[in-house]
Amino acid sequence: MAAPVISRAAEQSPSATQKLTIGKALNLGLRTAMENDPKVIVMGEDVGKLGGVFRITDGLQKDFGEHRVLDTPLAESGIIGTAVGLAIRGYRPVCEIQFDGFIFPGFDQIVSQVAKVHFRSEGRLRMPMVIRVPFGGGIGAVEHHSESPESYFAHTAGLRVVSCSNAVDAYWMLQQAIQCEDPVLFFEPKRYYHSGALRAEVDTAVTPAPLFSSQVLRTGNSATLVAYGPSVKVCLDAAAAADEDGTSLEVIDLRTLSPLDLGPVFESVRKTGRLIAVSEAPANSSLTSEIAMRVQQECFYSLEAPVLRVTGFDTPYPPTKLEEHFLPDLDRVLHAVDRALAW
Amino acid sequence: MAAPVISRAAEQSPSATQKLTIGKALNLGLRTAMENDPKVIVMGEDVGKLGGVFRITDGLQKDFGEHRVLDTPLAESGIIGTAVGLAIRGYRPVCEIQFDGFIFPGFDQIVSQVAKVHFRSEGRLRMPMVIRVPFGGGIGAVEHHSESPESYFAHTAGLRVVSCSNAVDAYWMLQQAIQCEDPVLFFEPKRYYHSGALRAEVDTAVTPAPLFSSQVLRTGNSATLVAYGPSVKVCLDAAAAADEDGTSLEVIDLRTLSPLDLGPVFESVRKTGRLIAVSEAPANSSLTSEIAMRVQQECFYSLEAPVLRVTGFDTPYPPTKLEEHFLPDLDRVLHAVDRALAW
Amino acid sequence: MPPPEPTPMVPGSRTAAPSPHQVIEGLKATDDPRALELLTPEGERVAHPEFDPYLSDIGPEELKGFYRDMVLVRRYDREGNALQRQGQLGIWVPLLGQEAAQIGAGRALTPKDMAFPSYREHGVAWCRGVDLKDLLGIFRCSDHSSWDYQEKRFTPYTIVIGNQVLNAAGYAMGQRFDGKVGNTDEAENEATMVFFGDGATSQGDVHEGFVWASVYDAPLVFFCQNNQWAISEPTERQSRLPLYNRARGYGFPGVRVDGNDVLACLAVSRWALEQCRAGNGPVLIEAFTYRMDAHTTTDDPTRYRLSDELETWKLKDPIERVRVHLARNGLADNEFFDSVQAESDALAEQIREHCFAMPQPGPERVFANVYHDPHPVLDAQRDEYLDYLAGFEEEGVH
Amino acid sequence: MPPPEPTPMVPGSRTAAPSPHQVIEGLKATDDPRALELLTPEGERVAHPEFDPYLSDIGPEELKGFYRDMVLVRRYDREGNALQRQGQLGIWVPLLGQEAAQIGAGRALTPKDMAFPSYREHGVAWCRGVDLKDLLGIFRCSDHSSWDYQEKRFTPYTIVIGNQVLNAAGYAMGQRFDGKVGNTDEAENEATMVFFGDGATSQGDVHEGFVWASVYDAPLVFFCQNNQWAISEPTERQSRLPLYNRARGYGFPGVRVDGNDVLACLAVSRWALEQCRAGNGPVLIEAFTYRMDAHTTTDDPTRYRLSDELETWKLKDPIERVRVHLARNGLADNEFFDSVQAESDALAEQIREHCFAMPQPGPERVFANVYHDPHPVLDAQRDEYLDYLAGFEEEGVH
Ligand SMILES: Cc1ncc(C[n+]2csc(CCOP(=O)(O)OP(=O)(O)O)c2C)c(N)n1
Ligand SMILES: Cc1ncc(C[n+]2csc(CCOP(=O)(O)OP(=O)(O)O)c2C)c(N)n1
Ligand SMILES: [Mg+2]
Ligand SMILES: [Mg+2]
Repeated sequence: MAAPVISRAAEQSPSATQKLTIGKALNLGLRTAMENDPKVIVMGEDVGKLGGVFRITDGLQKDFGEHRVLDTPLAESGIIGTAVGLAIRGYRPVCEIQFDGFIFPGFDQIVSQVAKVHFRSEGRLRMPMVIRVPFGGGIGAVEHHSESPESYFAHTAGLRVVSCSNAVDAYWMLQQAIQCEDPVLFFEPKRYYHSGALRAEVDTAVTPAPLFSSQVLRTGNSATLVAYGPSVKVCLDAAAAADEDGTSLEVIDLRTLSPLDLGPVFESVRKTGRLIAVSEAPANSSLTSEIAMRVQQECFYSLEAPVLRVTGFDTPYPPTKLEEHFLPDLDRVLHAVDRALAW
Repeated sequence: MAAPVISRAAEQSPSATQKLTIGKALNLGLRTAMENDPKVIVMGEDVGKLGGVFRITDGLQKDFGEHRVLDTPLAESGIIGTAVGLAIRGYRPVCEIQFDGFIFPGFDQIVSQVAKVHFRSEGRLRMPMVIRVPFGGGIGAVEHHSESPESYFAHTAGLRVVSCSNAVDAYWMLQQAIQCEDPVLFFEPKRYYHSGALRAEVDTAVTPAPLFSSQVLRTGNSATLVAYGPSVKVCLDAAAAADEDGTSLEVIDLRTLSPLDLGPVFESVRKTGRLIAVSEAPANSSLTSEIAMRVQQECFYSLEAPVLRVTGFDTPYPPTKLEEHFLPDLDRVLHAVDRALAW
Repeated sequence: MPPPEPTPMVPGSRTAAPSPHQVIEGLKATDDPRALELLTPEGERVAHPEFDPYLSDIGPEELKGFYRDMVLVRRYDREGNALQRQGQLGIWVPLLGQEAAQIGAGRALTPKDMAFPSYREHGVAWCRGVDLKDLLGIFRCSDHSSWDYQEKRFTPYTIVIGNQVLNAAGYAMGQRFDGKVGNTDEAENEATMVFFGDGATSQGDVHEGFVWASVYDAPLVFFCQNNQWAISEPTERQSRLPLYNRARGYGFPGVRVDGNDVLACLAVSRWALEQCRAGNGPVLIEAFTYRMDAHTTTDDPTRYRLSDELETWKLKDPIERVRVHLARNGLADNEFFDSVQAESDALAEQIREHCFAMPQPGPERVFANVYHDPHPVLDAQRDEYLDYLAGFEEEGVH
Repeated sequence: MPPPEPTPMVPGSRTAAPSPHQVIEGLKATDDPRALELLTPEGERVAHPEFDPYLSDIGPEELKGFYRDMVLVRRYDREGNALQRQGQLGIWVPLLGQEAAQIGAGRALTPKDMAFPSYREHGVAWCRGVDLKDLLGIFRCSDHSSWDYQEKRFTPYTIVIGNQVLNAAGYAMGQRFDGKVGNTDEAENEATMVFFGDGATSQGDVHEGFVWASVYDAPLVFFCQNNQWAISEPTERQSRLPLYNRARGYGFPGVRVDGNDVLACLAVSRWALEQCRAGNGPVLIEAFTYRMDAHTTTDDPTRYRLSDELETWKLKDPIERVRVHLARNGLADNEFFDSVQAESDALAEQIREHCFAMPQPGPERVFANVYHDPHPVLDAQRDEYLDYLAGFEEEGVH
């Protein structure tokens, strides 16, 4: 197995920063995890020679071989279900689901096995598995390629759910998820995989923030925006725009969707009195509902306006010529801020 | 096809009441729907000769034949997926999922087809299908037989979700769901199927309440309890107990979980200022989260305490020797009422 | 491969068909692993005692018709591909190389039959009378399918691999329950055909479709276009054996046909549909063909397959062999070929024009047709959003 | 049915095994639709040139051992059933009638092999050395499975039909990736066996397990106990053909064995495991048997099947034929039979005592082991709930 140049460099220099897109950071994170632990294997549709339809696994099969990067048959229940068995055997499978809308054939194995094996076995069997899901819209695709199914998994006890919004987190969170002894659903903001604008310096030598922690990305006093994955950029853009109008918004990147780490949100709301939760997912019975529920409970006397949401509508994802209407954007976020401030 | 005596009686007398358990009311509702419309067919595992493991379809195959009551092969995706095709053909399938925990192999067909066919086809194809799910705990069963998966479906745009809590609703809501042109997930409180205590007079000649409406079952001033399915009885019992202590609780049976009909809840909260949402499902990103979200938004200035919840924990359903801890009971509900009143 | 004698049967009766004997005969009939071929890549017509009767009505005019079908759908396909390259479509899913499989199968269907496509069946759509313009919306991402499914008897494209196989099995069960198989008046009978790829055969839903169709004797032809690739994965990633063998484990016939031979595809499809209409239950057809283009316009096949493979398959081109056959045997003259060419140019022009003229759907479409019956929560979301948009217009911001 | 010559192969190598020739030979080998029988219901030993070698080490002592196994697990089963009737267990899932299938398969496994049960495999559990007392918790509903899976190499019971088949396929892939097949030192080799029922064969997961195991040449024996019923549904609701045929569509051998014949089940299982260990990939065994009791204690089979059926199957009882064989051939005397009887009485007594003494788990178990790593949200829920309970205790209310 040829050691990849890119990370040899990382080994050599104690503080090695590289400018990476989210996609390349994920690739490097995977590669590093595979080098560090021979039990880490990657499996999914087209992850081998093709490197995945988004090229996140690019070059891995070439360097690690067909037994560590598996082009599986075309069936998601099979991918997840065999990964369960591989995990019982001592492997740490990293499964790629090609697009968000295709996780559902594997849903039963996730809910009935992945989430429950540890509990069922009283901890005697572990399920250290990562299920990577490119998610969200904005890529002008056909049906089933733009969905945000994370709330289904947040609602499922026994799973952990995270989402990265930038290259640094992409690199570190993926490795941390692979090291986690519990199963982690890892949601990746596919629309920004190859975004040059989101290219960032990734220091592969620092100690990263804990995986299951939220982070304040921008401080402010007027209102708080909380988001995850692709919506974080929308919020940051909105905050920048609001700033010009003299409104100072705090922006929190949730990062961990289950368990929720709402401490920073509570703290922020105690300061701003106003919260807007932003997500591309349909609103009904979702993560944003849960955030509102917990915030109204913990910050009851601090809230000066109800928690508001800017989300996808309670419709199937529309034909993508219409997705600009469906997706939360800067205008809708600022409109919600205005409503909150005017309450 | 022998016309069943029981409903011949119903036809003859304009106001025919019968004292029925929830299980028998469902059976009679199904039978009536099948008599009224030859396109209604029942399908599922063991629904034929056996009459279903809970006997809800008892006698139907005998009276309507093997082509209207189908003992299907053992696969839930197959049951739902073929029902989709039958619906396109003009049938109105009523699928039985044997237990809540076994709906997941059919999840993909529900989310990707059942929920989306109408939208995808711009209304040219309809999906008048009912998926009956015996749900919830309290029956001392083994794993996967006591779950409350309703939030997954409430979160899924394109579906409708309802739950009955008593025999009258069981009889009517099932027929209304079958008449609905959209797909309906129909959650039945299995632990009370055969409860003599919940036996009730069902008048088969009245005009029932609309399917997608919530109902105030008991009025009160101190706090509001909102629940659905098996938790309604817990709330009614709690309200009766509280009454003895001089606390007057309003109890609302949600009945429709998607779309939510929160009008009666808002009205009640404007009066009582306090709301406790009760459900057996794990709390995280669930229906009770959504209720809290919407109530804090609509009744922001009326709430005297945050919306509280009494729910199952965010764990897999435990071994049932422990289910008394997991399930909301009268004590936990009253404890929450106390907390709300003391806020 | 003699089609088993159809047994007259009580419509909808569970136990009448097929007899174990028929099942066994059906299995034996398909013991030959070579793909059935009736027109060689060199344009030679090969006689076949069992299947020729299924082509008894196919004269020069019909064959010219298939030629025209294939040329038009190929031209349509290339135009779609080009429109995507020009940024007019979000994506294109090419059928290049699969014209014979789709026209052979599609022309075997009668107006009463139902077809459930996957996402690459533009050729079948054409045979069903779907206006090819109406397919563009899917790829322009302005709709999810917009023809009249009941009139055309061709359901919306299905993208989640395998789902449509179960949906088709259910539909075919309905045909049986409605008494539309096994009638002595053959015009009364119906069948269903469902399309899927080689990769799809791994999905649980396809298996469950096999189970359901076989135990309910549903009149369903499983038409698997084995184009040898599932995106970057060759068929060996899905199966040890040729896929037509799958059927044998369930007790219904499976046949492999040269998917680049329109006559063989037609004959086998007609035979299979006849089996279905007679009440004998399902048949699996594996049309062995080749995906000559990328998986979709977002795919780059140079990453995973060698170009020689394509060169070999060009020699087996489905259209070329019909052209050679027509020309060599004096069944068509240059005038004919030119007129088809002209017709295809005109089609391409129409498609382009239509594409450029396609309107942007309005925001209310996001909320429309999620449900048939009223839905107050969604209606409120729509009203709120449209109000919000109206606010911009008033302010003149948008 | 000569086992194909195992080809020495590079451990873990994808392409080494099996050759197409081996696959085809394997398929041919199973062309006989009759179930393999080595010990008739009347206790006659039937010679079989290909399978007898797999029993060469089975003398009278071993046979007496199997008799004892079967008697003990049956007694255990009846005791479990009785305890349920007495309200000591929430439910019982009887194995009555399936003892030979489970002991034959279970005794074929070596300590290194892994077994993935469904929910009825108490006999297999016994063979894996699981203390039968440890199975009670599942049915008493005080735990979800509590033995040491890695030590016993027997995973938790799986209730969602079919799930474990894919899990087992993954495990077996791991065995292969670890180089545990095809080694010349046979002691290095491993295989996996997965148990499921006739009804389960309809599930997509079982199909996907067939696909995965076959394309990855995973050392996995699919052991299908066809007890002819899936609750109230006879096998005809799941398949037109005997289930062992399913394997042929995927290119691996499928064998039907008399599931009431412990010797045949042992021999076929050993052969199949040998195939797996040699690196030839999966084998399907259909053990044709009969569920002599209800599906579970909540079931009422009188609603859907006639009692004659049971009477017929009583004549094929798996234990009786071994008893007759041992007695007739003077291989065991009354003392032996009495001692097994006494042992089974003692087992039953132990089980009862254990059952009555089983402690009620504490409330913290609800929250324990949901996750391995810390989980603040759940920890907070636990603490809040335990505080709440403590409140009652302080008040003396509970
Ligand atoms: C459930 C699901 N998983 C993954 C995909 C992504 N995907 C689209 S097409 C395709 C390959 C399909 O191959 P095949 O069935 O051979 O059909 P072909 O595209 O070759 O016609 C994949 C993996 C999908 N659409 N659905
Ligand atoms: C996915 C799923 N659906 C339904 C059930 C309910 N159920 C439990 S056992 C059973 C029948 C299983 O039959 P078979 O596979 O033949 O095994 P057997 O019980 O006869 O051993 C059913 C339908 C389940 N456990 N899982
Ligand atoms: Mg293909
Ligand atoms: Mg069975």
